[in-house]
Amino acid sequence: MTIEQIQNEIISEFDMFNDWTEKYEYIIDLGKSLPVIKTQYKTQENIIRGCQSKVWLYAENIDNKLIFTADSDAIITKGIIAILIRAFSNQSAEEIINAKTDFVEKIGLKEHLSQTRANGLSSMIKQIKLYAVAYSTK
Amino acid sequence: MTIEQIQNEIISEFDMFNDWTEKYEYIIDLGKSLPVIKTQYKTQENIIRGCQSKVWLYAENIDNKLIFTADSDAIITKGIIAILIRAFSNQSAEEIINAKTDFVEKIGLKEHLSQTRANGLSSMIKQIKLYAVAYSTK
Amino acid sequence: MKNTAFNITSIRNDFPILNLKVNGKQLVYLDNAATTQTPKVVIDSIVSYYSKLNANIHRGAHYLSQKATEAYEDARKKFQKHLNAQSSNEIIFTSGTTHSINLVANGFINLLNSGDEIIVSHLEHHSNIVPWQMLCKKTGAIMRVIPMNEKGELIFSEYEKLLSNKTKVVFVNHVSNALGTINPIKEIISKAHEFGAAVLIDGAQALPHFKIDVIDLDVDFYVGSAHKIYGPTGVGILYGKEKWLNKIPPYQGGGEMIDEVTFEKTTYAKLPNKFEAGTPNIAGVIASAVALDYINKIGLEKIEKREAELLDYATKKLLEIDEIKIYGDSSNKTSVISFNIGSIHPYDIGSIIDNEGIAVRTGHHCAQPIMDYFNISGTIRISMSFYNTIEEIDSLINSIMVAKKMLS
Amino acid sequence: MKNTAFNITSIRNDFPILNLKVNGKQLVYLDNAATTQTPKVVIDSIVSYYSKLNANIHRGAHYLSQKATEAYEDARKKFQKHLNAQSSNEIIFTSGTTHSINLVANGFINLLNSGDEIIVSHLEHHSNIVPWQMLCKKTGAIMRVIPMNEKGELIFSEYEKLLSNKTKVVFVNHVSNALGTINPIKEIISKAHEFGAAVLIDGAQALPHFKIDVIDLDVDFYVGSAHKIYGPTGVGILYGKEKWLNKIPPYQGGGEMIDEVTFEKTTYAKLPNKFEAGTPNIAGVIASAVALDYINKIGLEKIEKREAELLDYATKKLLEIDEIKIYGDSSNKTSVISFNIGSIHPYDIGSIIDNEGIAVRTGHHCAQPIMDYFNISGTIRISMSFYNTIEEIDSLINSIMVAKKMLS
Ligand SMILES: Cc1ncc(COP(=O)(O)O)c(C=O)c1O
Ligand SMILES: Cc1ncc(COP(=O)(O)O)c(C=O)c1O
Repeated sequence: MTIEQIQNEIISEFDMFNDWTEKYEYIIDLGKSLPVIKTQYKTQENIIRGCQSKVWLYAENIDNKLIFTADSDAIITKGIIAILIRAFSNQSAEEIINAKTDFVEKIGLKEHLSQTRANGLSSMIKQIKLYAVAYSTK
Repeated sequence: MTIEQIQNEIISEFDMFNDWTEKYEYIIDLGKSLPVIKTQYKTQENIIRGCQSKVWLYAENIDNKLIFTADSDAIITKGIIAILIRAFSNQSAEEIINAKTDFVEKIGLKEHLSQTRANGLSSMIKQIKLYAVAYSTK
Repeated sequence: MKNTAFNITSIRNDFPILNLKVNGKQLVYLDNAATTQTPKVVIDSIVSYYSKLNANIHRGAHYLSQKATEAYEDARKKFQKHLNAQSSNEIIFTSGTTHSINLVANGFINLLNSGDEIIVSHLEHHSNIVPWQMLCKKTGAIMRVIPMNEKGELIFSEYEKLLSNKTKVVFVNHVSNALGTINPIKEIISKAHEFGAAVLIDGAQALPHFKIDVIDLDVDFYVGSAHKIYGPTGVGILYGKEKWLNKIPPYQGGGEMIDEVTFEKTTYAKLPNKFEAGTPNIAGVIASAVALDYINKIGLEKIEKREAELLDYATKKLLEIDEIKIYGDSSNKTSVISFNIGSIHPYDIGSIIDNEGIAVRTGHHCAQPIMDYFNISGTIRISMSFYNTIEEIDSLINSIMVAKKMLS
Repeated sequence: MKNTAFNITSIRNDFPILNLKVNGKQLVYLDNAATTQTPKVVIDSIVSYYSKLNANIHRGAHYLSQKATEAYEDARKKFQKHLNAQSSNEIIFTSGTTHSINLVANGFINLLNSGDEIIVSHLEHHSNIVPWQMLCKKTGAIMRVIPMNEKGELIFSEYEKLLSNKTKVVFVNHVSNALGTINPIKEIISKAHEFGAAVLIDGAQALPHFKIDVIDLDVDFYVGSAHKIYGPTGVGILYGKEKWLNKIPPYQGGGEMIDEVTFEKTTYAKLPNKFEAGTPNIAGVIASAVALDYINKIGLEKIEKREAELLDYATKKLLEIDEIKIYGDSSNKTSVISFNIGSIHPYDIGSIIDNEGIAVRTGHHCAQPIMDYFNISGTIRISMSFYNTIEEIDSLINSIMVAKKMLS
């Protein structure tokens, strides 16, 4: 599936929730199933700044696709990053670079998931794109 | 006359004015007749700080009475200081120290004669009292 | 005459924001240590300033400028009276507690020599650590830290050991923003004075809660922020003993703080102007004095009493929650409770209860050393004001229970 | 779509204070270079902030805090766009022009060596002189002064002679507050860059009058005050090129400007937070962006045109007065006129016309070097905004005639 298709899938899933509790329960469940980062990559360098909770994000290039793994000490943050990984992982660097990111607003994450300074959510997306840029220029 | 008597006299004089123009004309006239300070006292040390225009004030002790002379580069300031000198000059240090100063408000000077920082008018009154304190402790 | 009863309905009506709906829910604002809300009289005074008074102060010979100057200087006198300072020259308006502390720290650059010591407490806000670290770097002075205990209290006997003739400055907050601990500043000050050290007290978290008497405390510098005492943003207060303010150099250069300027040489103005370079936050300062009047009209003793009741109730209710751990349980604290529940990340709970309209703070509260002490990354902090209610605390508890359930 | 006509009645109605009566007379406010008046939309935005949005920013995970943070960061983006800055990291909010300049001057402490040179102009406001004098004292750098001529213009050829490889910083105002002269800053900047010097432009008196494009100017630092562009008191703007802001150290220590704090070591946050220690003037910053929107809605070209008309008319009328001397008659100036009449002290005229409701400034206008140049103690300065009218200038002239008569 393309990034756009996955994002649309996520949007329609989120459309089904009746209230924030259902949405949060879903995010928390996702958090629990996040593809966990290997311990050796859970380093200071792989921490994303600007999030209130700690977020580690790592990308590997396997067969010209970027595979993201991540972790966080907060479960909701883990859930959000799981959504982002679902949308962007296992795609080519180029597709990631060009992908739109407004699905985040469409699923009401920006609205409901308040973040500290410089919006942790945008920091995560920025970091994902930065990885893609780094790999595409290698 | 006591300081209080003089002040009351000044207040009743000011009561006669119908509008600010008459009052200002009077002050300007007073400014022209200010007992002028001797040139040797028109020094940097005798300048009163906190007035927008320059004010020099000097006091001499003659027969246990303080005699004030002053000058300013602005005529309205000269007029005001002339009023203050009329109220406080030629009195004993002790009387000056104990004198009330609210006649200034009563003649509407505080209201109409806006001053820069820390109110030049209060700086002048303060300086007059400081002279009196200085002489009383000599 | 003050009325004796505390009329909570009428008080809440003084604060327009307290009626706000957030995410469809009634706002429950429990983040008062970050910033307090603003009563209508304060907002009105800002409107009135810009509609009837706005002019640059001090420099002008015209009516508006004089009226604005008078209002500004009256505000200074109100703070002087409130803090019981000896002269209005001892009250400097800044842009916030942080600015006040930086101003003082900068003032010590030429008063400290390499090897001199300055003492900080483990309970400080970053604003009362970083400026002094910068100062140490510039001067070679050494920073010593008063340690804390498990209850979140400073260990006084350790403080006494740190003091010596090398000690030049001691800087401690009156109340810890992260834990609410009230420090024994009077004793801290008098001990420091035995060694000739100056003391700066960061009163950002004390001014909203109780009466400060700088003469009784014999404090050298006392600082705070208007936005934490029901005033506007962008205004800070610095009280300094006249002898100290005369001793330290100006922090910023500019208009107002000078006496004469030539390209060769500039002489500085007298206090308080020496420290107020440039156009100040005129509207903000005037409104801050209105805020001060507001809390004084209610009465700080009444505020203290009310907040103590809220603290007791909230503490009792929170302690009924399984696996809760409250950080900082000094018997002498303000209406602040910092806690965690089990191993749940504070951010998770904060995010969930936010959906119920409950505003609390989560994180390190700009006090990382305290978090390091407890070996945690952060806490959930509720901080209550006199306008909070028992019902609001009940809502908080209910929401936390919901969050806890969702998260386990 | 902008409407093309300039509807003065509707514009004046935007400013509540313009209807004020002073001493029983209609206020005529001609002191706009000191501070501009505040349109209702700006006042309203402050009310709205404190009634619906007030919370501490950046640090909070709750709704209000996020909304306040967004509004604050949106304001930053508006200033970025307005100045055509490349990144919002290049916009720092301070408490005023004076603070902005001090922040930059402080940043050069470790970049200057004894014997290095910095260049100031003779036309500066004290705020752009004193911080640099303090810097020279700390570093041993030498201050050179670009001289001015009788018209109140800088002598460019003399500036060129001052420049050398020793020159490290040049700081000049865009517009002189005392005389209104518009300086050729684009040429000044590019000349300085030939020698590798950084340039700070004090735009306090330019921002209210015309559009600034920092990229086109290639300026390193550009500063201004919100209270001079129809915004509130207590807010300053600092534009700095990202490479410069990364190079200079933080000015103040505190919350927000740090990344990690331990007692041993502190790492600083990235731009723009590195320079925004402590709780900023949140309400003020948000209201400043509303002020920016307001003037952009009118349109700066239209404002420029209107003010040029007022300047022409007022200059013509004033020149009809016997014995008047206008200081600064550059053909390139803003709507400011500084003058004296015969040997009458400016304060005397200012005091008398104040009784007629006319607000002008008298004195040295925080620019003593200019007064020294003309060998005077001060001037009467009128400074016009687009909301002023021909009728107001007529009232001014009438009052001056009355004053002149009374005083001679
Ligand atoms: C040219 C110039 N620079 C600097 C300043 C100082 O601005 P502020 O007082 O807002 O810091 C002013 C205003 O008085 C000014 O006109
Ligand atoms: C104890 C303490 N000190 C200093 C500060 C900093 O105050 P401000 O951000 O208003 O400068 C705060 C507030 O966050 C505080 O709680």
